[in-house]
Amino acid sequence: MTVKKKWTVIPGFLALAAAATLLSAYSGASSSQGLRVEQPVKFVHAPHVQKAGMNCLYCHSAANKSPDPGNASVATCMGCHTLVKAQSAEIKKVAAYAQKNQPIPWNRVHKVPDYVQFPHFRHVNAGVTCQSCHGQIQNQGAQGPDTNYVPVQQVNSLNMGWCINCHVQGYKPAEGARLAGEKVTPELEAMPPKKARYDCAVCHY
Amino acid sequence: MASVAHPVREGIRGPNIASADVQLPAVRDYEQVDRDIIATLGFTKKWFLGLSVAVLAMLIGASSWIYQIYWGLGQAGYEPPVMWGNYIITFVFWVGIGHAGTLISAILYLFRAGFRTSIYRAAEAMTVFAVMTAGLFPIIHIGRPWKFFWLIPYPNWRLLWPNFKSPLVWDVFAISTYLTISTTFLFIGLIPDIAVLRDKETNPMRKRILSILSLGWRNSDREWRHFAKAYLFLAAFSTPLVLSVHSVVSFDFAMALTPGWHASIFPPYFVAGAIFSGFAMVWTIAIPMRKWFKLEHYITLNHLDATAKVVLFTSLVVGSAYLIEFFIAWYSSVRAEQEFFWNRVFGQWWWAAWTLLLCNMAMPMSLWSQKLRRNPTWLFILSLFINLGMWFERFVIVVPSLSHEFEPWQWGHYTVSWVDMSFLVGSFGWFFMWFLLFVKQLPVMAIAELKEIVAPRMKHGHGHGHDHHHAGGHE
Amino acid sequence: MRGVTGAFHELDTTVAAIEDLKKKRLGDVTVYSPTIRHELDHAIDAPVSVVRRFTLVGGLLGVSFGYWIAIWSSNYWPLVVGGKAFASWIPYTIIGFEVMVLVGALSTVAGMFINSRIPRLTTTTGYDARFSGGYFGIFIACDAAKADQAEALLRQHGAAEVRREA
Amino acid sequence: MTTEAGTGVKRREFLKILGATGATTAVVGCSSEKVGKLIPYVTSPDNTVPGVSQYYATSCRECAAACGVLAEVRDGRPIKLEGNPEHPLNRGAICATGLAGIQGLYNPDRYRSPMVREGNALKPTTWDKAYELLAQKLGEVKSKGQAGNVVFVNQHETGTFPGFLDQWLKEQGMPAHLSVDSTAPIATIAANQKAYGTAWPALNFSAAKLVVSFGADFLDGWGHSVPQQLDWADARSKLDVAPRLIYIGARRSLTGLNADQWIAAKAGSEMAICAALAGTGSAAAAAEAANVPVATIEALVKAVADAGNGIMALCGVTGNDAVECGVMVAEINKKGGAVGTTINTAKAHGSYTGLASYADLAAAVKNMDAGTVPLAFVRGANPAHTMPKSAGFAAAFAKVAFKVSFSSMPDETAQMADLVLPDNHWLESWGDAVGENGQISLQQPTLDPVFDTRSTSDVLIDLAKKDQALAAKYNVADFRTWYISKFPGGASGFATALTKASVAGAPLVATTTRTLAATATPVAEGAGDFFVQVYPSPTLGDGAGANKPWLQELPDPVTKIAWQSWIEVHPSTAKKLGIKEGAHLTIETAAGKVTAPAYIYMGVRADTVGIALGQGHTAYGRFAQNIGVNAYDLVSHGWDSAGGLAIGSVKGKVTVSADSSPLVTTEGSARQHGRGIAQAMTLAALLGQEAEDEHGHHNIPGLPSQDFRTGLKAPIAADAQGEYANPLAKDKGMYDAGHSSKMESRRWAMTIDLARCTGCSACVTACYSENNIPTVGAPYQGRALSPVTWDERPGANIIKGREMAWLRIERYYEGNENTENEFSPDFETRFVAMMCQHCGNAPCEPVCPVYATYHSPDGLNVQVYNRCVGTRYCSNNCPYKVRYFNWFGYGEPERRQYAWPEPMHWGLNPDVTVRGKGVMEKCSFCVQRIREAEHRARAEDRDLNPDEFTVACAQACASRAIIFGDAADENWTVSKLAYDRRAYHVFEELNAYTAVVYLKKVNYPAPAAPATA
Repeated sequence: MTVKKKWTVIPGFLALAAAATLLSAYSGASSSQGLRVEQPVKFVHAPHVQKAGMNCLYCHSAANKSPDPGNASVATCMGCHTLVKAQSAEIKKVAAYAQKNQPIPWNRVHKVPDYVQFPHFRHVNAGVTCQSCHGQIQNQGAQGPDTNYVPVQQVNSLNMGWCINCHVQGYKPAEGARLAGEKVTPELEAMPPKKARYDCAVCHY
Repeated sequence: MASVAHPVREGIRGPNIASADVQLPAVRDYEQVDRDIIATLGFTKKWFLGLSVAVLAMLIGASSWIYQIYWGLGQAGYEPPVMWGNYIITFVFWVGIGHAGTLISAILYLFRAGFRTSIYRAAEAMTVFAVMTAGLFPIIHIGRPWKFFWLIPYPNWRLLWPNFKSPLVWDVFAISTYLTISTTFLFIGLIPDIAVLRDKETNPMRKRILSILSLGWRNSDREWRHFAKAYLFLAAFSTPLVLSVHSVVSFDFAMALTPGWHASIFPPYFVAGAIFSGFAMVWTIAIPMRKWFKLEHYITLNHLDATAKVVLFTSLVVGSAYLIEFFIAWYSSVRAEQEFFWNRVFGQWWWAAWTLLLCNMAMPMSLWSQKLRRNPTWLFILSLFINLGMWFERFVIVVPSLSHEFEPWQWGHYTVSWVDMSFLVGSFGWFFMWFLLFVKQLPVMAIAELKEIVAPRMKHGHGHGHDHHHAGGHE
Repeated sequence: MRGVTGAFHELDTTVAAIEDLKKKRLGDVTVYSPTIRHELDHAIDAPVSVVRRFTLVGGLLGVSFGYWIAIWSSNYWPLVVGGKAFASWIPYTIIGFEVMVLVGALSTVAGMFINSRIPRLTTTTGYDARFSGGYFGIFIACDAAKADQAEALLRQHGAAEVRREA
Repeated sequence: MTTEAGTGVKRREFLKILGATGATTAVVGCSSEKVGKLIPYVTSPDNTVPGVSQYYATSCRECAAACGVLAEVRDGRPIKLEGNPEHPLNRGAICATGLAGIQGLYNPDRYRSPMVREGNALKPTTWDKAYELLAQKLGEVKSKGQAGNVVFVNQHETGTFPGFLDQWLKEQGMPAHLSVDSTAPIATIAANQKAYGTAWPALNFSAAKLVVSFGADFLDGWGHSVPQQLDWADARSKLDVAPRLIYIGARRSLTGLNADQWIAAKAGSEMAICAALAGTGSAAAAAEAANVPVATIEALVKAVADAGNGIMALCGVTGNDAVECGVMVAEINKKGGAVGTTINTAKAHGSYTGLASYADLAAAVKNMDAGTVPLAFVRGANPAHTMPKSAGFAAAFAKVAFKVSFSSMPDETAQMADLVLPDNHWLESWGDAVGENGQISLQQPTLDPVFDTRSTSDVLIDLAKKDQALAAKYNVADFRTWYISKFPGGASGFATALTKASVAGAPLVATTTRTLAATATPVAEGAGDFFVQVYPSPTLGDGAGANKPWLQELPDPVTKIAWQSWIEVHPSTAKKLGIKEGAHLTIETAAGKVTAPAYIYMGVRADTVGIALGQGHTAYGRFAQNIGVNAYDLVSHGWDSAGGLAIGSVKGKVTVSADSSPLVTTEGSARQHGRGIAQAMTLAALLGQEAEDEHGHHNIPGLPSQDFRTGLKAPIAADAQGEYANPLAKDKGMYDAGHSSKMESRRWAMTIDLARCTGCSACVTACYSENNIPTVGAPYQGRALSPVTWDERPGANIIKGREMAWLRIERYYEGNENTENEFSPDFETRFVAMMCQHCGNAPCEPVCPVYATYHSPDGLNVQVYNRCVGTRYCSNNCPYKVRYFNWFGYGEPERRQYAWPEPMHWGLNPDVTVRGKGVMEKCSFCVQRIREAEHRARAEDRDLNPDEFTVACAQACASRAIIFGDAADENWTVSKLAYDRRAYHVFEELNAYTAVVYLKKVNYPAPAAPATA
């Protein structure tokens, strides 16, 4: 009898191995999901978006007209911050860069490999909300730069299966709106999912 | 009967015994079998020397692989349009060698060929190691070896699967299946023999290991009954497998439209060539082994004679395939084909083509003479030439075809580099390393099966009555 | 398990003993032999091994899986190569065949293992190291009562050695 | 290197290459294995969008023609040059030399700061120190009253700068500068001035019935090749009324190979032939002199007569009597009444105004040698390399007390200088250029200087400011402000002019004109039984292009040799002297000797050997140094009556050496072996007057049902799915006609018109530039010959056949099979551009085990680099052999084979992945341009417009032979051409359904002679 038990271990082990494979295969486990990098300046999105009510395009001005979303120039920062919170430690850093006429060397968080062509504007113009890919970015740093500060984090795996899934199943406007914290109107709910091309040469060339 | 106590001296002009009927007159009883075979396992200085040479060669190959991965394939001799070279040639070469083993153990088993009994274990081991060697080369050959696993179908987050229409994916399936099956076949055959070693072993540590390896084999009638059936079905599966594997390898070429590749004769032609080269390698291994391990009265001249007949036959098959290729090229009236084949024998590659014709077509004709068939020295020399010839056969298939394709502007040449060569050396090192390790750990002959054709003790009735209809049979 | 083991040096005596034992019905008989001898098979004449069923089922599973994975995956993400159909069954026959051989053969081995109860690392009563060498062995599983009878029978058939297994 | 903030996001800096990504993240493939930097602007420049290209109109200064170009600038970096479609001169076309301007800009060997001589070495210094030193020297010279002896040698250019410079020199009391151009056809210019009264009349090919070229390589380097090629191709494409071309000369140049007839006249016999044509000499005498059959000359005379005012005779002869010859050739045109029809003197070109002759330069060298020159400036020009040794420039220049170079490259002359004030590259500086007379095109910087360099015009102003006397006159910030202040309409006028390709106007300071006349100093013909033809390289010119790997890697259009010097000998000569290809030949002339491997070429006379200029640099950077030989060493120091160097009439001895070296060539077999790759038909056949010729329809017998229909099968589904696709397949995905992606409704395709293609190969370089194709021939890129030694021969990888050109020009010969036994001029050449054919039933696709190559719904044969594992099976199965493999990490900065040493990688195209080692690559039909166009259309919410965009090769092509577009939409040009009468597919019997349709070449056999198509 004990012998029998011994042998039942084998199929059990196999099943376990299979499960592990599938898990690593389909979860973002193998991607840089959750990547979080310390930044030269403890930038906080929340106040800008929520308090100041700035639009994403104010800083990422090219997001709707270029493959490259662009990033605020130091001058743009100083545009407000010469007055606003000018005394805060972090702003002082920014001011220092402006002084030296140097760009801020931000560390890249969301990154697709170089052999992937990702045109931001096609997605933005199709109505895909920023949050659909970047998560609750508008709340980042709500705690402020000082106490338990959380830098920008990659919430989605951004791996190929993740992209393809949306391209094939289609982007659901209602879902996107919900993520963006906008109110979900019945029209949105009614909208059919926006499907996209999934030919390799759409992203890889 | 006493005359057979010591090895028999068989005359050069021995009786022409039918291959099915080859027997072991010089082997008296079961105990002798155990004694003689187990005697081969003792370590010797010569063996250590041979092993260290093999390991050294293997290391040369390994280090050049690291070097090549760092720099890129440019360090090999590739010269576009010759995009395949030494690695694919050597791959096909080793796969070919890997065919004799399973052929002997499976096909000849079904055909009840008596002479297989004493050579099949060595041949099977050779097969496994040859395929292990061959299997490395596709990986060595590709540009990004670290991505090789993309050829294997497994669920992945890219949601991508391999292209099952590609002959290379067929290869992956064929080669891995073949490796698995021939390894299994080898091991199953080994189980009773390991049991023998186990029961003779005195060293408790080794005894423990051996009893694990023997899976607790007890030689009970039930075990034998299922064993026999399983062995039969394995043989039945392996038989078409052997034929399929090299056919699939030949598809790598036949499925392409390259002149000199795009030929429907390739599968049978490759299989025959594989068996041909396989048997040659069996000689290369068995003849010295027979001498050093004093197994002359297990691998008798009759055995060699029988194998020589197989080699002669396959040589004729391969030879006619060569000639048919030329005929078809002429008959097709496709100019590209015709020009290519002309170029193959009279153009820039004449030396390679003639080497292969000499080694594979001309020299084996010597085996029409029984005198030479029963001359181990000659067979050994011949085997080396056949191995060379078969390497060049693959060279002639791969390189000249690619260098002389449809587009004249892109006609080119090919020369191997030192990196290519070190891989070739390395592959032999790798192969012999495994084989040498094998011969000193496990019996190079199937003890249990030898006992089948050795007469059992009888109280009354005929002494050494061999029941021929059952020779080698398990039922 | 208790019983009697007899070691024989000759084949014909072993055969005789087996046949006799089967007439006497003293208990389950296990025969050990260094190799396969048809004489023994005849004497024992056991039912045909069921391994072949494992082979059949394995083969069928293999071939269907082979075809399925190829066809399913090429329709899962349809990409045209060389103007061929997404799922072209002719080339997929090769996949089908290879997987058939693989699964078929492995399940054959599995069948053999299961039916002959190996691997088994526990010691067996009635086995003797000689049985893998030159001797044939017969083990009769029986209680003390029948044991004397069995022992006698074995000796009468000229067993080289007879041993009681307790 | 200056990492100037403000030039914006350094896309290049974090565009890591595929291989690296693949290597470091073997399993994952997509992860930030190395956190990249995200560098924003300090201050965003207005009107630029990160990641979107802007196009700046400027003028190409690679040669005197000054075509209009558009510089594609991405994130502050020019990444590609394109012809300006609005420019009247080049109308959107551009040549290889022009395209390679980018590599001049980003050349890693450029001077990175001013240099001053300390001992025998040049040491970096600052601009202030340099100015101080120079100002002091100027002071000395003037105080000593030697200003009159100062020499300023400038690379010939047109526009305001020459006048501005002369003005400056005048104020310093110095003589006007010498504007030299060693490749300018000085004799022809002089002759034109004599005969037509203008330096360079426009050549109106479309009016011509017969073009007779006396060694004038008008398709490649002689005059203004791009506009000439445009007009020539347009004329030839009017098939039935197209001009015939007869080429007269001892060597068949590219133009010669395009000619319908080659009269292989002995060098120096042109005068005699002209005489015969002019009627002043007999055909017999001419035939005698030229060593050709009398019948040929008689036929020529007749043909010329028949042509009437449709005759166009051009003279490119160089030699003692080149000018006289030029005048006589002009007489032929006048006699035929062609002036005004084919020779358009009204529409003359001003690019040669102010050109100084070789004789002028020689005079200056003489003064230097006399030691009377206290101060010499050299800018752009490189006399140390482009003057014959016998001119003794090096020795003379060494005697100059203080030598200043403005060169931005460490060339031979700059290396001798005492002070180097590196000039900006033309893509970094302001200026203007004269086009057709009365037109100027402006030149504007496209980025901040890459290195610490300054444009010479600014330097002149700065120096003037340091001089009290002049400071007032030059009270401007820099040349730009000065220029705007003088520009008609001032700032606003300038601003509007900048947006235009070319505007009516003249240089703001008139250029000092020179008359090209000198007392001829004839060159002694010299001993030896071979005429030596020394000619400027079509790719490298006189050597100025040698520092650009694109140009080194571009096979010479005629010989297909790269990264090397070679000596052309005729097969019959080779047989006679036992010369094998690659055997080292030594040519020895009165002037000197050179040794180079032999190239056996049936386009030279049996008594002639040919050798190209351009190689043999002893300095000039890693890509030029120690490659080949300098053919100027063969040329004697002497000139014709216009002062042009008499290159033409040299004789020499040829000796064969035992040793040899392989030719760095991309040529396999120059014969088609009847495979119908480059097909042609005679005009008669086209007009249906005679039967279709050799490759009519079946070059391989097959079932009629298997015949391939002309043009393309449309709609695309038929191709993508092929005949044998399963119509019952449930989900055809994007291959379904009704699919939302609408990809399936397009069929990208291309036509290549062999009647237009001249084989100039500009498309090849355009492809390199657009698609980040690595150059592999540089000496440092070789492979290991043993664990310790590397193959450092130039072009080592190309000798191994490993060039990466996605697009290649194949040059096939027809006829003349027996030429190694006897010389015969009657052979035809066909150029065929070969790139991925994007087959509908592509053989390469099914063999790939991982779907790295497949057929996309819009008709592309896609290669997915990041999926490729590098089995190379696809290449084996490709009948066209257009797939290329990354044998080394050409794209990996840490490998020695890296193709873009800093800062050359700034010129990479960010839209195209840089391939790592171990992956296959090939022509993608510029898929990045297709996608970009689709993005644009989508953003503007419209569909693609017909012919809205095109691929890089088609865009550059100066003969408009390549047309790209959507064959499924009949509004695109390509869909019409694909069904042309001359359309065919290469290897159509292989049933691959290619998307590239070739249009047969049309041959114009001499009326008398039999058809040689």
